[in-house]
This record gives sequence, C-alpha cells and structure tokens, in this order.
Amino acid sequence: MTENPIYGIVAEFADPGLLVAAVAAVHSRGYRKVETYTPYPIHEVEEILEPGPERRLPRLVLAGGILGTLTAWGMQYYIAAIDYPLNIGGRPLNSWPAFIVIMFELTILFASLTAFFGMLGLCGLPLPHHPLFNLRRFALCSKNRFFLCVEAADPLFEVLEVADLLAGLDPLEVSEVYED
Amino acid sequence: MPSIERDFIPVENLTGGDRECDERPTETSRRRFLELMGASLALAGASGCTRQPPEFILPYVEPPEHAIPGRPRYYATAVPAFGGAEGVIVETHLGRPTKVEGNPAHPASLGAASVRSQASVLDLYDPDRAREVTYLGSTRTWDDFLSAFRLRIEPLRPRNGAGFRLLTETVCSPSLGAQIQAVLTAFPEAVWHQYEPAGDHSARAGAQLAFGRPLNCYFRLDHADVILALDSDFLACGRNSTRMARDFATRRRQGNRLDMNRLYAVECTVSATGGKADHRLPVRYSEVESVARELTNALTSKGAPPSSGKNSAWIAAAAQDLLAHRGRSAIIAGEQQSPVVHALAHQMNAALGNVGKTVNYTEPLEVRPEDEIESLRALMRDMDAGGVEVLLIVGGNPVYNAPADLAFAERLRKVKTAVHAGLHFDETSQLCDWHVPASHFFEEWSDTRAFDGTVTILQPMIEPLYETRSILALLDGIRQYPPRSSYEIVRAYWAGQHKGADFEAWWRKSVCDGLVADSAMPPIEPGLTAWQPQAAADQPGGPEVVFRPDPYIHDGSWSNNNWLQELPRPITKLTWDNAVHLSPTTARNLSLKNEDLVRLRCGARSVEGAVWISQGQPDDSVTVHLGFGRTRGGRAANGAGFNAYLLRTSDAMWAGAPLAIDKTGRTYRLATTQPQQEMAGRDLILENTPEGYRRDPDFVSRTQPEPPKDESLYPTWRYAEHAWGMSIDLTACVNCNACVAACQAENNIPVVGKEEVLRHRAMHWIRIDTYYKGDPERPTLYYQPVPCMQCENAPCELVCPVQATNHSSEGLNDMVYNRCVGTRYCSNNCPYKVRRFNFFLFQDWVTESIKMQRNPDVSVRSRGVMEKCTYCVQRIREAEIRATTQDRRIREGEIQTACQQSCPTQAIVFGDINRPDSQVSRLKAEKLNYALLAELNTRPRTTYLAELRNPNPVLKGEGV
Amino acid sequence: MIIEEQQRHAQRRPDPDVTLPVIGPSQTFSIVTEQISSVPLRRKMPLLWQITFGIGLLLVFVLLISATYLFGKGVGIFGIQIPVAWGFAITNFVWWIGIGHAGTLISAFLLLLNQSWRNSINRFAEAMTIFAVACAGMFPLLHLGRPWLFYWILPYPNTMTVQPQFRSPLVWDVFAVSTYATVSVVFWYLGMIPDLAALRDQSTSRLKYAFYGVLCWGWRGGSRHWRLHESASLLLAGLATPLVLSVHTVVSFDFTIAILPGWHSTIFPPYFVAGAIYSGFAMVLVLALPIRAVFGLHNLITERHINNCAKLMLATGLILAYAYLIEPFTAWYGGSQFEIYAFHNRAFGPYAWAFWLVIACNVAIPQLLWIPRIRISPKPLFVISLAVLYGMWLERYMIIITSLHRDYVPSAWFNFTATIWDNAILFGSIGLFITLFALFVRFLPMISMYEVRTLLPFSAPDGRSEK
Amino acid sequence: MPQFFPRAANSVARLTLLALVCGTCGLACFGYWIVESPYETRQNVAREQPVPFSHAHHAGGLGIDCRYCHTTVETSSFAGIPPTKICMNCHSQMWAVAPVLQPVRDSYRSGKSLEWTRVHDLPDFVYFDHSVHIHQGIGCSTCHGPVDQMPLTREAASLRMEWCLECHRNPAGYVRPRNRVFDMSYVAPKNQEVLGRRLVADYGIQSLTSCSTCHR
Repeated sequence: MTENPIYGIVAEFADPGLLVAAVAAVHSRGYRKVETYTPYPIHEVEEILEPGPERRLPRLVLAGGILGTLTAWGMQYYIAAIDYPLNIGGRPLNSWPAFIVIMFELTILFASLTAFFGMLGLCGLPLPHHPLFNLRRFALCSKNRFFLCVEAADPLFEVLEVADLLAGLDPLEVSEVYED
Repeated sequence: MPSIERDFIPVENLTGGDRECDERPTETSRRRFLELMGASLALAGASGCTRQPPEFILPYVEPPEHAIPGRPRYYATAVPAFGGAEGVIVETHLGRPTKVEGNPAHPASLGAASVRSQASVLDLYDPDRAREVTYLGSTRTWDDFLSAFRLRIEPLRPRNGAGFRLLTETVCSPSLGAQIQAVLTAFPEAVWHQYEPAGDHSARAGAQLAFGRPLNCYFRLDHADVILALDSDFLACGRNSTRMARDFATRRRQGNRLDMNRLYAVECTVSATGGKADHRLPVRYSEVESVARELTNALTSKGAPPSSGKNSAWIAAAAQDLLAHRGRSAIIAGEQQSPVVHALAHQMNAALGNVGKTVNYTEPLEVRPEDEIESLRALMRDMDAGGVEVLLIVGGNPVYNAPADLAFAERLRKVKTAVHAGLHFDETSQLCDWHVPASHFFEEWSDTRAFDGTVTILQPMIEPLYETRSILALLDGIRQYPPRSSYEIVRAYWAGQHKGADFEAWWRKSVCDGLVADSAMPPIEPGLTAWQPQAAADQPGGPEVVFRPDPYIHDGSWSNNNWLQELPRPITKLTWDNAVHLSPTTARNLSLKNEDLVRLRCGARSVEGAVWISQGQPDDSVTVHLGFGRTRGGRAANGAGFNAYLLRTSDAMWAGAPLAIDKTGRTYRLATTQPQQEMAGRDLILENTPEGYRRDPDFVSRTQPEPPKDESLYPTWRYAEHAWGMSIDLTACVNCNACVAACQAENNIPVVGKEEVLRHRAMHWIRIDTYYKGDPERPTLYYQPVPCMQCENAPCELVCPVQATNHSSEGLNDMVYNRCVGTRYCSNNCPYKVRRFNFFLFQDWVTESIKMQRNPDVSVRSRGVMEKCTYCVQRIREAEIRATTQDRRIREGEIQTACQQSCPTQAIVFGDINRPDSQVSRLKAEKLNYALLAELNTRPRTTYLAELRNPNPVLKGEGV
Repeated sequence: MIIEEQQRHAQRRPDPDVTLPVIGPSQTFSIVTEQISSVPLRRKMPLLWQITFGIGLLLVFVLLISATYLFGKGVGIFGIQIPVAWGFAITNFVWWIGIGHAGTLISAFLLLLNQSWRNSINRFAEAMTIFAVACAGMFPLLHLGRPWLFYWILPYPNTMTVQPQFRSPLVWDVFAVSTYATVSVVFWYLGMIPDLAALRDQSTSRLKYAFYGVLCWGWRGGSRHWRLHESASLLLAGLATPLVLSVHTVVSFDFTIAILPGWHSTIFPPYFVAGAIYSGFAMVLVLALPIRAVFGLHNLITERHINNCAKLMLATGLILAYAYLIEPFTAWYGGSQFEIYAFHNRAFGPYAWAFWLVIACNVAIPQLLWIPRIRISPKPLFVISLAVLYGMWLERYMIIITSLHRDYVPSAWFNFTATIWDNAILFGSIGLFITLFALFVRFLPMISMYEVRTLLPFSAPDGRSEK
Repeated sequence: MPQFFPRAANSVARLTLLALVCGTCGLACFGYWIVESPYETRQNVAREQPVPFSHAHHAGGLGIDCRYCHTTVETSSFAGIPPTKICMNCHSQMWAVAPVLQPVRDSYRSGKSLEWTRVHDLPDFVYFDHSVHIHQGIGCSTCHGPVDQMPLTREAASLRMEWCLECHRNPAGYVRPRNRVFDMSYVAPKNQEVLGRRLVADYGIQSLTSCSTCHR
C-alpha cells in the first residue's frame, strides 16, 4: 500500500455546514486541488471552488444545436432539391416551411446529446476505477456523508500539513488515499 | 409456344402495336416468370439484404412467323352474346389472350366493349373449367366418348334417329346451324330443341302477334328525338346495349348539347336506363301492359281519350311528345316484358312512322326461331313418354335454369343416355352420363351474328388449354370419325356460302377485320297483322315477383367469373349476391329492412333471399335476379346469392303472382360497394336542362368556381411536354360499368371476395358513384364515374413519407408500387377516396391459369401496397416509346385509357391538355366543365361536364 | 449523527404558500436512501407487484402473437378499410405519445420553474414517458402495410437514390418521436446516474455492484460532477420543454396537414398538447397511487403531489374542454359545409356514443376535482384518472374515425368496426407498458434520491432545506 | 466493496464506447458495401449456362452482328434470345457433332427450349425498353460492356437504380451517334460532353426521371 504514491488526503464530515467551512478553510490556505464529494449538490462549495471546464458546457450545447439545425436543413434541401428533385403535390422543391419541423427536432436532438455526452466527457467519465474508491467509507458519500479531498497534485501538498489542517476542521475521520 | 392452327390472322397495328414483353415464351416458363415476379415483388423492398433469385429464359426452338417477343398481337373475333354478338379485338402476349377490347369496325361495338365481353377473357382462364371427358364422374378420353356415343346412336339409325334429341341454347351461328342441320339430315327423326333461359321469348311471340312471324328488330337511336322504354334496360344491359348506348349518347349531345333527345322510361325495377331517363314512371310489371295500351290508344286514335288512370298525365305528355316527333321517335319494349307489350310497341312504332327510320326489321337472327318454352315442354312430354333415348345437351344448363314446373332434373333420369357438353361440369353435367368439355370461343373457330345480322368469324387466339373440343367438332363427331376440326368446318361452311371468286382473300379479310363485309341482313318493312289487344284483364292485386337476368352474370352462364361477381351492379352497387328488391313503402309495410332474410313463396315453390330496399321500385313488386344460387358453378359461383329459378315457371317466365313474402327473422349480409347513396347536400354533380343552360351558360362556374391559379404563395409547376388530362361527360354516362371491368382487366386489379367487399376493401380503380335524390319512391338518379383525379396539387403526394406517390413531368400522379410501404396516409388525404390498398395478399399468386391473364405491362401488386389509377400509364409510356422510335410526336387520340376505350357512350375522353386542338382540351373549354370539390384547390386533371337532362316542360312537378 | 438527529426531530416550519407538506415528517438522509434503494437492492417484491407483472407479461404474449399474425397476414386483420385507413394503431400511437408528455413536463418544465415538489415523482414519471413512447413507437411500425421496409422512412444512402419525403408529417413524426425518445432517455438516465452510484455504493453482492457500477459510469459526487450535472440537467430541461410541446404538435400535424374535415384545423397543436398532458397526469396518478400504497412511500409521495397532479389535470382538462367547444364553433363560423357536417356527425352520427363518452370522461367527470377532498383521496382520484385515460383514448379514436368515415364524397362513406386483433394490440401495448414499468420499479431507483435529499431539513449548509 | 473495478476498467470502458461508435458506423458501411458488391449485384459474375456460349468468339472473333441473334432489339422492349433454330443455322454444318453443343441439338430435335440463365435481370417492377434506347443512340456496350470480349456472359454494370439514373439524369454523357450503336469497338471521344449535348439536341433526348418512366 505504501509503495503506491499518495492520491490525496480525505476528510469525512457529517454535516454540510462543516464541509463548507472546511472547504473555505482549505481554500484560504491556498490549496487549489481540492474537491468535495457529497450526496447531493451543495452550491456553497461550488461558490468557493474555482469553476472548471464545466463553463464550456452551455457553449458546446449551443454549437451542437446549431450543428443540428444546419444538418437538418442541409439534408432536407439536398434531398428534396438537389439529389432527386421530384414534384410533390405541386409544391416547390425547397419547401422550407415544411422543413422547419425536422430542423427543430434535430436541433434539440444534437443539443441534448451534446449536453449528455459533454457532461460525461467533462466529468471525465466513464471512470469506474478511481483511487478514492479505495477508501471504504467513501461509499457513504452517496448517502449521508460529506467528503473533502486535498489532492497530492496540489503544489502546496504536504501530507502531514494537510492532515493536520483537516483534522482541525471537525471531521469524523481523516484518511490518506493512495493510488494503486 | 403452342402453335395455333395455321390460319389465324392478326390485326396488325390496330391499337398500340408494341407493348412490354414477358420474355419467356413457353408456358411453364411464363408461370415461373409470374411466380418469380411475385417472389421478387415481395422481396423487392429487402433488396438491401436479399439477392434476386435466378431467372431463366426459354427461347423458341423455332419462332412462329411475325412473333415479336415483348409486343402484343391483336386478333379480331366476337363474343357471342344474348341478342347478337359483339365484335372485339383481343390483345395477346405470346399466345396468351390478356385483354378484350371493342372492334371499332364492328357495328355492335364501334370500339366499345360490354362488361361481359371484357370479362370473357377471365372465363377462358377460369380454373374451374371442365378439363376432361368424364363418364359418371370418372375420366375418359375423347375417343372413349365418341365410340361410346356411336354405340348408343347407331341402334337409332334404322329408326331414322327417333329417340335422339338435341337440346341447345338459341343458335345464331350459321355454321353451327348447318352442323345441326347436317345431324338432323343424318337422323331425320331426331328432334332439335332450343332453350335459352333469359332469351327473346317475348320478342318472338310479340312479333308473331304483330307481324304473324318472328322478326328481328333493332333500333337506330342516333335518329331518335324521343325514346320511350317500356321496361327496357337498353342502355346498360339489354340486348345490343353497347351500340344503343352509343347512339343514344351521340344524339343526346347533338347541337352543342342543346338539341337533346328525351328519354321516357316505364319500368318495374330500377335500371340504369330508368335512372338516366328524363322521366321515369315506376309501375308494377303487370301494369306496364296497361300503360302500353293507354299509350297505343293515345297514339293511334286522334287525340288521346281522357283517361282516368293515375299515370294518365304522364302518359298523355309522353304520347304528345312522341306524336310531335313522328318518324324521329322510338318505343322500345323490354326483353322481359310480355308479348303483348312487344306487339303494342311494334304497332306504336308503325303508327308513329318510325319503321325504317329509327326502327329496323330484318329476318330473324336465329337459325331456327321457335317458341322455345313450347319446344322444351315438348321435350319434357317425350321424356315422360320414354321417347328420349339419347339426349345431347349442347351448352346451357337446363337442370339449373329450366322453368321449375318442368322438373327437368327428374325427367332427365328417364333418359337412357344423357350427354352434356359445356365449359363447366355443372348441375346438368352432374345428372348426365357423359360430360364433354367444350372449348372457350377464344380457343376454337366459330361464327356468329350481330344484332343486324353482321357475321363475324370467330378465330382462336390460343390452343385449347385443356382436353376440350369445339361444339362444331363434337357435332361433326356424331356423323363421322374422325371429326373435322372447327377450322375445317367453319371454313368449309363459308366456302359454300361465298359467292365470289377469290375465297382465300375474302376469308383472310373477313377473319382479319372481325366481320364479314356487307353481311348485315337487309331491312324489311313487315306488314302488321290485324291483331288487336284484348281488353285488359283484371290485374291481380298483391305482391308480384319479377325475374330479371343479372346485369352481369346474366342467366347464370357467367356466374363463375370473379370479375363479374365483384363488379358492382349498376344501381345498387351490390356484389356477389342477388337480392329481393323492394320499394321503401313495401318494406315499411312488411317491416323489413335491408339484409333481412325473407322467404318468397309462389304457390308451392319458395326460396329465401335477402331484402334490398331499392328507391324507385314500384310498390308491391319484388324484383329478383336470375343466375345466382349455383351449386355446381365453380368456386366463385357456388354460394353466391339464391336461385330465383326455383320460383320461375314456364307460364310465368318473367313475372309471377301472387307472391307471399314471409319474414324469417334471420339476416343475410349483402355486400355493396356504396352503402351511402344520398349526396348529403353536396354539389358533387352539377346539372341543368338544355333550356336552363341556354339561359344561363355560366351556371357551372358560378356554383362551382375554380379557385384562381395565382392564389398560392408557391409558384405553379409547369408541364412543358405533355399534360395528360381527362374529361368525363356526366350526360353520357349510363352506369354500365364497362369502364370498371376494362380497368380491372387492363391493370391486373385483384378480386377480393365478398367478405372483403363487406369490409369495404374492393379494389376497383374507377367506380361509378350512384346517388338518389328526392322522393324515395320516385327518386332522381345520378351517375358519376370517379377514377383518380390526378390532382396537380395532389394532397396524397404531400403526405407520403417515402415519395412513393409523386408527380411525373407530365402531370400524372404516379404511384410507385415498389416504393410504397403502406402507411395509407395518402388514402386518408385523398378527398375523392380513389386509392385502393392491398390489405391482404389479394392477388391470386396460386392459380396457374389466372396468372396467364395478367397484363405483363403492369406490375402485379402484392400485399401492403397502395394502388390506384394512373391514366393507364403503361399505355402512355408505350405510345411515347413508339412515337420516339418513329421520330414523331404522339398523335392526338393515339393513347386511349382502358376505361375510355371501353366506354360505349364515349363519356370518358383522355388526352393532352397542352394541345389546344385535342378533344379533351375542347371539352375542358366547354362551359359545363367543372372540377369535383374544386374549392379544395386540388386542381384535378380529371374534370366533369355537368349533366344535362331534358325533362318535358309539360310534366313539371310530375317528378322526373 | 448530528444532522440526521436534527432531521429526525426537525419541526416543519409552516409554509404560508403550501398547506400540504412536500415530504413527510422525520425523514433523514439514511432513511430515504435506504427506503428507496431497498426496492431494487434487497426487497422481495410484494404480491401486487408480482400479479401486475404477471398480467403485463401475459398481455405481452398477446402482443407478440398478434404481431406475428399481423406480419404473416397483413394489416387486413384490423378493421381498417378505405376510407377509414387508420384505426386503432394510430389511435394507440397518439394516446401513448400523449401519456408520455406528463413525465417530461414534470421533470423538465417544473425543474425550470424550480418546483421542488417534482423531486419525488419526476423519476418514475420520466420512466413512464419512456415506456409510453416505446409503446407508441411500436404502432407506426405495426400499422405499415410492409413493415419490413420501415427503414425507407429514414434518410440513408441507398442504391435507389430515393429518400424520405420531408413534407410528410409522418417523416416529421419519425424525427419528433425518435428525438423525444432519445432526449427522454438521456434526461432520465442523466438524472439517475448519482442514484445509480448510490445503489452501487450500497450493493451487497458483486453482481449488483458491477451492474450499478457500470451503469453509473464511475460517478463520485464531486463538486465538479455536481456542477456539470446540474448544468446539463438544466440545459436538457430547457431543451426538453419546447420539445415536449413540439412532439404532440407534430403528432397533431398528422391530422392538421391533411385536408379532412375535422382534422384540418389550426387549433390542433395546443389542443393536442393540452390533451396529452391531461392524459399524462392521469397516468402519473394511476401509477403513483398504487406505488405509494404498495411500497409505503407516503412519506415521499405526499398528498401535496397528488393534489398538485389533480390540479394540473383539472387545468389541462379545462383547456381541452375549451378546445372541444371552440372546434365546432370554428367549423360553424367558417361556414364550410364539410366541416359543419363533420362536427354534426361526431355528435349525432354513428359514433355519437364515442363523442358523448368523451365529453363525459374528459369534461364532466373531472369537474369533481374542484372538490379539494377528492383531490387528495386516492380511490376517487384513481377512478377519475382511469376515466380520463379512457376518455383520451376515445377522443383520438373519435377524431380519427369520425373524420375518416365520412369525408367529402358520400359514395365512399363507410363505418369502422374494430376486430379482435385491434383490441389485442391495444391491450398488448398496455401489457408491454405494465411489464416495462414493473421491471423499472424492480431494478432502478423509482424516486430520485439525491433530489429528495435536498428537500430534507438541514440539507443546506445554513441549516434549512436546500430548496 | 471498495475498488471493485481494476484500473484497466477505465480503459476498457472508454474503448468500449469507442468500439460501439466505430462498430455502428462500420456495420452500416459494411452493409452498404455488401449491397453494392458483386455478391448482391452479380456484376461481373459469369453465370452457369446449359451451353458455354462465348460472345467473345461469336461477336468478337467472328464479327457476327448483335442483331443476327438478338433480332427484336430494335423493335421491341425485349432484345430477343435466339431461338434454337438460329444456332442451328450455322451449327448444323459447323461443329455439328461437337459434344459441347449437344444440348442445342437436343433442343432442336425435341422441340424443348434451351433454358438460359438470365444474366441481365431487372426486377419485375422495372420496365425497360431496348428499342427506344437503341433508337436514341445508347450503344449496346454502354450498358452491356465489352460483350465481344466476354468468353462467358456477365453483367458489366450493377443494374442498380442509381446506375440507370446516372444516364437518365445526364444522357449527354453517354449517348453516341445512332450509326455506332452496335459498334462494339466504339470508344467515347474526348469531347463526349460536347458531342453528347449535340446528339441530345438532335435526337430530342429528354432526361426522364419521373418514376413512371420505368415503374408502372
């Protein structure tokens, strides 16, 4: 176990209030590679920690939507007017009002898929294996416990220092987490 | 390729010289071709994942002369029919007759073809035809039969043939007559009887009364200003109706439609003719005679005597009208009316000076006209007396259709040897010792006469499909062995008749033309006898029953024809059944409704049938149609309808009284293709009188205005090359349904059967909508043929998700069967409801013989596919290809759709509306032109000419 | 234990706006988590579930048999003909699609409006949507004359160079319904990921751990995950809301684009959407009431939810009643004889029974919902919801059949009679729905755990509930 | 159950996703390739025939005109498969006892047709007419390829609808002078487009792409 490099130090809290306070404390000490793990979203934490790549998601979705619109229009125009132009009920080849529906649908479809896969991608998922899962109590994170992890990747990271700091923030438990 | 007898002569280049081929000339391969066609059609969709199965080509070993695989050949012949044959031209593909069309040169056809002529090709391929000689049900050979028959008949020879009887239907074929004569010469004591169940019994007896001898009478309605039909359905299904309808319609549209003829109809059952009439008088069968009497009085005495009858005003007005048109009027007695009515009609026509002008007389068409009922009675007497040892029944089906009181079936048992020759192994064959299968008239040589005596020599188009012989050869076999072929017999007969030098040239020309030039019988002017009708007997009250041959299956001899069974009857639109037709009042009085099963009793005889309430039927008069209720008729005939012959007696051939109608409390479903016959107040059919049209020529555009062309935001499509269109003249349509039959034959339209018709899934691409308007007791009837309208702004195309229906560059509403996935959305969105869907596998992929009828130019549709009229696009394409290969443009009139071609009244005209000089353009430019449901702005290419009727102003308020 | 002790003893502060609580008293993180996850993880299914599942499976067999027979024989086994070329299949299609709408509405629209009461019913409402869309999606295929060629409705490179016809509402349908199905699944699944992670974390067996572990993609509940998750949820909600309104609009185009009297009407899109939501909420109640009883979820699905659903039903029902009223008015005011006849025929023609039943089920009976007590009484509510579901099915039946059976040309008029196979596929599809839903309840968290947690007292750092 | 999945699971998960995406696309491409391949179209696949008839020998080597055997190609939709009689015109003298021609002689003697396997087999809902194509300057070899070099007959083209449409949409690219239609050695000139446009105008060739041109 000790052969492996350390991933970070994790503190477990029983109360969201304590967690927020701990995050604030750790953050004020200059730690930036800090992450909380909670059973539900806690916006106060997000306000303290710097936003990551998630800011890009809305723009990605917009791009996806525009791509959908253009795909739909392009496809319909190409098929109806260029590929095999046929007289359908006396309507013009480029019956654009009739094309709006599919343009709308593909906009939504592309945007939605972008949102879903974009979210997973930006989350770095799928990732079934993660060092934190080595921590047995981490399973409670999806139930009723609030975790704070200071990662070893932080330039200021120092095992003892961080452990001390966390221990002083009224956690239920502080653990070291190793990569494997 | 079965080589046909040496000498058949095709009509070249008559219509559509070359058509698409089926490329496999032998029969086995043709069948395989069709099977494969089915398989590949079914799998076509999955072309992505299924490979086409291999196909084989079987070329000729030695090609017959002139044969061009891929192009049809046309042969002129005739369809022998009640009241005179109809000249036809038969389209064949590599030896398979596929389509019957009218012969433009033939006086009875003038290019049109009746329903039965159209359907005769299906009779040829009837899978239930008798295929082999049978003795008491077991198979024999022809030689077995001939030698056995000889053994029976030789002992009679010393007695000059006494004991030998021949029973035929009415014989109009000269060579058959000669054959029979030859038999009678060989056996002088033998007796020849004729019996035709729905024959001209009354006409012969009527002529006997009026002229003292039977005569043939025919009409020239193109010269008649006023026509009075005495219970005659001469427009749709009477004798010679194809020609009569043409003449009637020609005269009706004379002088820019303003100089119309006028039609009065007195009738006891609702007929297509009555519905077309300007004035229709529904009376009971028994009253027709008194109406005729009153009319005769009114016409012959100077100034009509005041009559007190309830119809006197009507009769007086009609009489006045007739008197005002002496020499330009015609009085037509119905075939089913009494001899007295016929005789009175002759007298009236003579009185009006119509003879030689609108009414022509010739010597009889029959080889030997006789009182057939009496002839049959004599046969019965002799059977009872044991004087009939050998009975040869040639054609006909007397066990089924002889008058019930003669008990033919029982008496047949007393005959030592009974032989039946016919197309089918039917009710009569079952009770005879021998059955010999006869050939269809498309398989053998023969001859026949048309209404005016014109002779057609019938030529075969195909080798007999089964072990069958022609009747001529059969009769020849009685006298000599081996019998001559039908070709030898007919040719020898006409060689004897021909007076000129070059028989060979005459023969070739006559066969090729489909008629013998100048063979019409010369008109004669017979003198009237002194016969005067006896005073009218007291008419029995109470219900009467009227027998009518079915408009399509006639006396039952066509009853195994699927097309005819499923073809909607002119007014009721019933299929697959006959019915007990009652007037609404009678039905109310008896508290009966449609489809109630009732028992009809006439004395000791009774039969059960389902009620159909017919508007316009006279009260207390019940019409039933003959020809149904077969037990050994074949798969289509058996079980369809009830057998009305069971009520019919030899002294009441056409009507019987008194009749008792008992409710059974049960019901029986009747399949009609048009349950709704009220117009629901919609302007579907525009009408006026010539007077009204003269006063207000723009009435059509006012009531049914065409939406302006530039109203749309979208640009209008232009059709540069051709723009096909159709015009349908409602004034001319007589509801004969020939177009429906022609369309079915041309376009491989499947038959769905009664169950599916009941579910409203009949497949006919064109239908004749029939509506009632006004008083249900005396309604006005309207007919409207509705094919696909080929809308320029087609609503159907817009909703098809797979582009299976779209517009061709010529403005056709194409239907691509192989692309269709079957959402049926197009049908929903069709305001005219002209699309038809293959809900099941309606096409018969199994019956071998039926496959041979199919038109190889039209895809055979499989299950799950929408189909509809495309103006016979196969004909358009072939004409275009022909024109292209000949470096010319398509000529006006070169393309005829099947419906147009068959229409006896030329109500349907098809052509290029881009050409201002085309007939269709001229018709569309008429002020009577209107589009159905024009307000929907579908811009149909098929438009209608509003109907004009010509009521007598004197009879205003009398109902039409 | 501090916070959960607090939660257990928390006194609910009276909320001036809401009389009924959105969640039961004395609920803690552990209690709700264990209660919800115990169904898929541990619990033996109750008898009622087993019976329901059995019935559903039986009906699925009916569906399979009918479909086999259908593909073997052709669509002629249904009662359809010309003119009534559409029958039960399209009726069922519209009905099922409509039912789906409530789920999306609850999960997306109410999320955008920040309606926290949705949190405990959105999961199974979304599941309902997906299964309803699955049932609906089956019918366009079943009703095709040549179903093996269904893929021709999709654009793809092919050797015929022939493609779909994009002016046809059926093609729009394909895109709308498949988009709707995809987005619904994505949205549902996205919301479920944290709960799947919770199930994973509480798994007792390796198999379950692997199953839920794969399904949750390795969710850890980090703040970045949550932020992205919330962002994606909101985006999807924003996309799904117009989508859900568009889907029934597009379905209504099937009718409005056609020129049939009674179909060709501009009122159809809102009318159909309202009807869809109406039937959807009825279905939500039909599902929620028994689930609540069977799994003892009264603490999570409270009277508040039921009351709100009933109110929404009443509201959409009134919109529908307005549409019923305005339709004949437009016809009369428009003056087209065909339109006037169509509506006269609906009310007094051969299918008048359907019309008056529709009025009874969709307009008359639901007026009972004005009574507050009925809105929170499960049994009457269940019956009313069933009536509405039946009424909404009948409404589509009436619209389709009455307009088709008598349109422009009277000669083509003909009445529709359903066959046994029509009924078999209708009930078969209901069976499929029941089966799928029962499986969902069995294997997936039917209530959103993480969202319910935010409703609990002291879930926010400052001691109140998060939302 | 801490750390149930091994580290490799991360890679496996991502690769699985990638494989799903690529697999779906690949499968679609594979399907399309199959449909276009000779397996489906049987393009360039020689068929088994009762007699190994060689166009290379008869048309190429001996220089027999196409129309000697395919007699109806100018007048009918169907080009015509020669009756046994036509084979026997020559083969009653030449190779009169060759075993390979035994089926031909049998056919002639017995009157039973030879059963040739169709090489150019359009679906039955497609209506193709030889005469009009010949007349409008579409050469035999345009569709049938270098038949005069085929020892065994095979399809030179896929006969797919897209293939028909190539020419129907742009006849100028394929049309040739009428007098060269039966010329197997004809090679499209460099200025085909120019020549084609002129011929299209001269012959009045239309670009017919309505469905009912071929389907009816």
